[in-house]
Amino acid sequence: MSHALTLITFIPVAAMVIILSLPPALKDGAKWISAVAAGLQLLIALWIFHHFDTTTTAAQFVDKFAWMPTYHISYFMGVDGISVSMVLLTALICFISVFASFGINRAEKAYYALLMMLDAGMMGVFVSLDFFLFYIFWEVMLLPMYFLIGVWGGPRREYAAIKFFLYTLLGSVLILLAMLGLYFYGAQNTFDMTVLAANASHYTIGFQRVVWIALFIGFAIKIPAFPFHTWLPDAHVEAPTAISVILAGVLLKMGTYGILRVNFAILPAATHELAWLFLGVIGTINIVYGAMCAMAQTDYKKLIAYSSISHMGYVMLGIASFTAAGIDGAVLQMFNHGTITAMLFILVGVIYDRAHHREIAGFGGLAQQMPIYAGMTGFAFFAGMGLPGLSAFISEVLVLIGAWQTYPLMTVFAAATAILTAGYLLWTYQRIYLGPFNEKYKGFADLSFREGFTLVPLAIIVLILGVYPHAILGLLDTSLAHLNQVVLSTPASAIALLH
Amino acid sequence: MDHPVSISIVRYIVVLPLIGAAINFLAGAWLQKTFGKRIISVLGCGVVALAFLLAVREFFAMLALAPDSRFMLDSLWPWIHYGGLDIDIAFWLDPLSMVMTLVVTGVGGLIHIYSTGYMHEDESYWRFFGWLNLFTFAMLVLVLGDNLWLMFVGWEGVGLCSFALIGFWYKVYPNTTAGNKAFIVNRIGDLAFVIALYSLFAALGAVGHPTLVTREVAKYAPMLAGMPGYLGMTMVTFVTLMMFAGATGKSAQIPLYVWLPDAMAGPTPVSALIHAATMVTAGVYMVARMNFMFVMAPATMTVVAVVGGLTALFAATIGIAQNDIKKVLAYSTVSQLGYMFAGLGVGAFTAGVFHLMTHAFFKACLFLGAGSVIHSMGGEQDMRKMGGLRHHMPITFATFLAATLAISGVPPFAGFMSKDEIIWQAFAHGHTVVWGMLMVGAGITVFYMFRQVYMTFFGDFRGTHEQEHHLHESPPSIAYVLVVLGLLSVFGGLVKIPDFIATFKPFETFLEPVFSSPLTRQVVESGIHSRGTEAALGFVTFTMVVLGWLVADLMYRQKTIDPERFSAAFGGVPYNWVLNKYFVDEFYDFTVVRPYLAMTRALAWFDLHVIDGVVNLVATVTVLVAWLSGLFDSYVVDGLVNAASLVTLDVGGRLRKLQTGSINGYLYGILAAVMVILLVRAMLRV
Amino acid sequence: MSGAVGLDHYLVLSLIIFTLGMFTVLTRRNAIGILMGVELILNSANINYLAFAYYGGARYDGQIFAIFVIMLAAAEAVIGLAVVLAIYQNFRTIDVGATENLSG
Amino acid sequence: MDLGNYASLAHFGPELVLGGGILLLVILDLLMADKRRLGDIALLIAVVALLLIAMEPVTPGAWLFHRMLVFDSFAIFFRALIALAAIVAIWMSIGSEEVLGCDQGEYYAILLASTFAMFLMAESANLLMAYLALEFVSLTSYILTGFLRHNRRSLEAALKYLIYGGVASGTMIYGMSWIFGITGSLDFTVINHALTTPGALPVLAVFISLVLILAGMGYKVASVPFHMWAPDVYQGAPIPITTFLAIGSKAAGFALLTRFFFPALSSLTAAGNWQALKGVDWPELLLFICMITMTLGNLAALQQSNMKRLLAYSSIAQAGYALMGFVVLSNDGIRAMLFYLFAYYVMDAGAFLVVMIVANSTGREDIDAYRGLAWRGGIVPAVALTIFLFSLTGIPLTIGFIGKFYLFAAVIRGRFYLLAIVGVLNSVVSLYYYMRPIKTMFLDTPNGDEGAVTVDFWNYGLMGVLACATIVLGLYWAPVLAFATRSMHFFTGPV
Repeated sequence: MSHALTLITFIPVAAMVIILSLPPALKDGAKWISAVAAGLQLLIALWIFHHFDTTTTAAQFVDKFAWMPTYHISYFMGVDGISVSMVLLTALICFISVFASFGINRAEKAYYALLMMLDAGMMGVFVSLDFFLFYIFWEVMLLPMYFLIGVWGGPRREYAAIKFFLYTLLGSVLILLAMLGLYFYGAQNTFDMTVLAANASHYTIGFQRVVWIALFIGFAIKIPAFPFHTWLPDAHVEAPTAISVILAGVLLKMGTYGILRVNFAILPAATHELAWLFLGVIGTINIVYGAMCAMAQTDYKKLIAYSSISHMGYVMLGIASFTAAGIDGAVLQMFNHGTITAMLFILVGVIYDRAHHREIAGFGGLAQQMPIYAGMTGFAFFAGMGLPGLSAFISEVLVLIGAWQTYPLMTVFAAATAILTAGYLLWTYQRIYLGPFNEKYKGFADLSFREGFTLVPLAIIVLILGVYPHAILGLLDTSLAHLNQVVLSTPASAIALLH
Repeated sequence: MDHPVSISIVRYIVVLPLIGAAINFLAGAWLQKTFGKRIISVLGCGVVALAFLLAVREFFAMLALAPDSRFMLDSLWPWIHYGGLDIDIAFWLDPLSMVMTLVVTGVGGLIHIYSTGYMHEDESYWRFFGWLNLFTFAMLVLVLGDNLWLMFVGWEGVGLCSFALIGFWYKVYPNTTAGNKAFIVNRIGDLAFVIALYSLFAALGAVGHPTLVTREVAKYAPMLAGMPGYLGMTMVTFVTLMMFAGATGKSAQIPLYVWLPDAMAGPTPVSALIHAATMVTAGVYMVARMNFMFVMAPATMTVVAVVGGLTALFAATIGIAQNDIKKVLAYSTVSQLGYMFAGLGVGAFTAGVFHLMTHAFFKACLFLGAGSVIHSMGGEQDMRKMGGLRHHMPITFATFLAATLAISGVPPFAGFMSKDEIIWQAFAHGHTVVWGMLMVGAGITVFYMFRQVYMTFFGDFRGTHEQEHHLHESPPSIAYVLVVLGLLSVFGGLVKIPDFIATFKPFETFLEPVFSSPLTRQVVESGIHSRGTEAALGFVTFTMVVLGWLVADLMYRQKTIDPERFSAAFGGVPYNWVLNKYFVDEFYDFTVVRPYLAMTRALAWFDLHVIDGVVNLVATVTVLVAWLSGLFDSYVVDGLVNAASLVTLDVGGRLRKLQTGSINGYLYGILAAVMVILLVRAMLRV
Repeated sequence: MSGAVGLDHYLVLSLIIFTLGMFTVLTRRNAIGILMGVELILNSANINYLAFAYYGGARYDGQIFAIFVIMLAAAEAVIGLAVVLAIYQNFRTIDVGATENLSG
Repeated sequence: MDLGNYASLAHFGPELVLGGGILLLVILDLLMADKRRLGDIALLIAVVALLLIAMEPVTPGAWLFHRMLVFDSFAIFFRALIALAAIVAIWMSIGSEEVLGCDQGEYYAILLASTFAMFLMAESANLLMAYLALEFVSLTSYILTGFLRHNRRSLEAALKYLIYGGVASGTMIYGMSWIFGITGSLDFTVINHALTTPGALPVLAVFISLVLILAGMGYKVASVPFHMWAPDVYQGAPIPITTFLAIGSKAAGFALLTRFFFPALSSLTAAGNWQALKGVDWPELLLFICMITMTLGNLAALQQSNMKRLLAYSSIAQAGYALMGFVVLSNDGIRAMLFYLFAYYVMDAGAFLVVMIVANSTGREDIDAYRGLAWRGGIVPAVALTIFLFSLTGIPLTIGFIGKFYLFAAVIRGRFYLLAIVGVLNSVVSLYYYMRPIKTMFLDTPNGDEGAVTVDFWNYGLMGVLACATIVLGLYWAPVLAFATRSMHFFTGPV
């Protein structure tokens, strides 16, 4: 498969076209077509995962040809250690979320078509190494998201959808400007990220600072980093389950991925200078603030949303630490957050489908009625707490080990949040699943086979990565170590002298 | 020590309970439904028993080795080899972990068997054994992990199991609250522990040997001597202090002991296994394991000793006034753990570990005895409703009494051997204050233990009639276990006899290699060695014991002294405080819990109304501006027009009806614009 | 010859007329009135063209321009009146301002 | 080179075709029984004109009719654009309910006349010619705006348009008279020569006259502050005419504006940047106008509940974006502007077409008429409108994004950072109102009183073409870019 990346990106597009051309009679075919597409995608992702060469930092599975020569825009796809794990994650989460969507019973064709478009957009972001291409995918993914939240969402869906759209567009236009700046004032006019990174030292430090901050805001909105995070709870609360899964599982990662791919690789000097504040401090705020807000939520899904904000903070703190441990841990955390949060949102969806509300106070003693569900939730919650032996533990430990060597104080706060996290998760678990049974929910069915099918694979991955993190870390380490070296080896002062 | 014998059997000791747990969780419900509870019992107990046998086998294999090469490594697969870490999933068996393994699998196995009887009526029998097995597994990982992260895996794993088992009867809300409390308070300790690990790793990295493999740490720790740490302490002091802070959480020392009494909400076997015999001793084990670092930080050692002593005394006093049969034992556990830490703190590592072991015997026996009592009392736990049970359940009574004598430190029972040693060492190493506290504590211990015995087994029955009718000796599965543990409490201490009696201490020699770092040796050796003094002090201690017994006897058996007299003393204030555990829970509630919750609510409000408010405000303002500009277009400019036309008194234009809407307004707009433009230009020019 | 009429006089005149026209346009609320104002403006321009052409000694560009302007002004007036009439014919009223369909 | 009258005719084919076509239509109007056919004939004429333009050779350029008109690739571009606009307008007129009520012959004749005039605007090389062409366009536009004789709005709009236009052009020629006085000529090249030759330049006079001239040209491109007519006229005029004005007349305005301010007033440096007159800082002025235009246009659009009016304000904002390419004073900028004008043509025509389709079947133009359009049979128009609106917003995969991309590229390269920020913020704001119809069409559910939406074959066709063009050119825009690049050369012959 010489064009693996093109395939993996455009299979969903093909699926979208097929779905749209389905006659109304066959509209149930939509779900199966998308399932097959997502399945193929997952297979290709596994193939890439298997054939990925972990020893080199160069881009692999490269697909490249000139697109707009006059403006040095090329169709350039490739994966390296930074992105390969994300490709895997995206394929996985999309596959899961297709099955999580089977409950959708309104305008299925449109729904699955948009889902596929979203899938393609996300995959494209992770595989494109041409900044222009990257940006195209980055924005394309907004449209289906808007409709998926807006049409199939909850009561306040219109507000949530437009808020998400406006907020993220604001971010991406800043990225657009920064991109053009990089294009014109670099060593040569190009959008090729690898080339841009190679000539990183060419930008004056002042220029780097400005562009860095513009890019940071653009990406921070996606992460989402405090104080740009308020779109997330709304979006999550209104979005249908599968979309929440994708939102939390993949979309948020784009922010941190972008920071690694662009801010770190192309603007090392500014990164070296600004990371402590914009990534370190804000990341720590994310961690603590998210956890505290989660504690006070009364809506189950909103609580999970805030916890996911909190967990993304570890990623920021980790990449800000400039240590091999921290940055490895951060990317691993991106992966783990993807799987674990996906589980959590599926689990929230399970109970919402049955009870049609998410008021934590309204539940109680569900463990008696739905033991398997309760058990699965317990598993996911403890995974979210970073319980040793489960995947999140490894990533958080690596992040904190790394961060401790750079910012001990922040690390203490971040580590202390483990207590708060345990606090709100256990309290929630207690209020929903334990204690006397609320008779109102008598007769609720336990996990259906389909729900189980969406949850179990994730659970297994969480378990495996807990005892054998090498599966993912092996992919990352080389590239990230190199990236980290690049940043550390370009002290801001040297650049300043250079110009 | 540098060339550990690699053998591939330790892993089975660890894995067996895991298999049991896995089967129980995945298929337990089905098995129980199809084949009945028996198969669960066989499975649950079988794996642990098997693990015990393997452990024994290893024990003899170890004895066969030369003392200073009694180290066995079993490495499974690489775990984290990134970011400077290089740690494997590997197990490390040395005399210390050997002892722990034997205790965990041995006592643990007994308690498993006991549970088959005790939990027989419970419908989710499989779940109970699943968690019990998982606990055993986690505890073994904690004990055998060859690096500190693996140890931490077990450390948190036992926490998880304890959480799940405390809240085992989750339909009763308070039980689950107790579980949460246990887990969260433990997390506070864990925070300190991980910080210790982070800084230790960073420090070792600074000296060029980044590692967290315990034996490696032991090798390179001396290089950290004198390295500055945080908060103005040396690195070693900081690390060890943090480690000890972690221990106070797991092992229920001041100030984090508060979760343990509440943990009694769990089924009694759980209290026996987790909250008396094994898990709570993890802290002690960890300190002993890291002895080579603690001895480098005298300050920390003192802290350990003092906190230990304080806890021993403090918890004992609370024990006096409890009426719940399990609560008394809970506080006594806290107190006994205090003794162990005191032992470690003064430098008597062996004694500490020794007491750990004996305590596992007699405290398990006590708890299980109490369980047996509760069982026959139909769930009643209040001692004031008991009495005279010795007639109804002789075996329970006998074993309970044996264990009581053991904990009281009556020679030659197990407790005497270990506890007396600790108290003596405290004096010998010059910690007179600690010694004093331990002395008094010993006396009080005897008092509340005998108070319990008398209230429960002596006098006449104070419960209801059907309870009395229902009273019976527990089934064999329970009784036999009690007997075994009773015997252990009697003879278990004979492996290390105080010097002033006889020179027989195989236990100490066995553990020798673990505490063999030169500095440790030095610390251990230091202090006075005089059998005379030791004997004298031993006698003093004994008199304390007798005293304590006497008071209890007078108060609760002969009833010649009325307890009320004491409880009423000083207007009942001291009694009230003791009864309410010095209001520590309430104190934490008001200083920590409530403020935190209030704060989170405030933050959530802030997030919703301020941060999100700003976002929405921006939107609103934009729209508002748009609206205003719209107004300007259509009205203000028009208004200008009218004004102007009034000025020009164009009455005709007003009468004649050919009006032109807001065109003039537009034109005014242009004029204004041109003016602005010229102005801008003027500004640009200058 | 100080008294002689020079370019400046024409320019000033045209400026005055231009201003008057602008003023008319701005103050009249009456379509016809505004159109008259427009005529004034156009004529002020014409004066300029002629003056410049005459004193600038250029070819007849200016004069031609002026002629075209006059012509187009007529055309514009015609269309304007046609529209006004159309409004009147269709609606028997020529009150546009009263029902302001188009605004804001 | 300077061609005489006869020689010029060689390059005057399209105009001749149009002129002949106009006469033909008038005559046929008298002869033919079925006036419906006239539309088709007009369409044919326009197409022929377009073909002729397409066939025109790319010469270095020439003067026509003794330096009255100029013939160069720049002119070709705009004439092509205008011809396309005319074709779309005629096509829409054929399928438009409102237009059917009118006198077909006159209507199409005047439409073509207007096209003819716009051609001249794009080609004029002389102030007099510019004025004549501009007035010609205006006069025809007035008539077309007020063509619905029985519709008060239409007539009212016509009246406003007329009076407003009169004032604007009056102001313009007054300014022109000053330029004439200062330079002694009406010929752009001579003016340029006169102004750029070293010597005392009456800076203030030149500036004021430029401001006055801007009134006339700005009013054609509907840039703030000369925009206020646009909403009323766009709303009042029949939709095809609105479309024609929105794309055709705007394009013509830009053509004239560019030709006057660049070749006539500035000099091109080797680096491909334009050097404005020393001391006469109209660039700052236009920069200011540009920002104000996009901002006010977007803000006002936020308020609108009538689709035509919303699109009117949006087209004001779009003019602002296009001006971004204008004010950076570089060939990059001009190219970007040309590209954007083309993009704007495609997407705006499409948007108006959908508005017309909905109006045809529901007779309504307010946003409520679009409620749940996607769920009541109108999925295709709904999707098409979504595509066009996203394109207007500048979301990728559409030509609108590419257009904005090049504009911002030019701006960033010219280091106009403030302008860049204002621009992107504006596109974020614009998203909000562009999303409103989309929201109404997809997220809201129909009340049932909106009536069904039916699309006839021809409208389907045009809609499909435009929608596909929006997407396809958004993915592969090389031809358009090449066309724009080719067209950014002005012919400025010897004095």
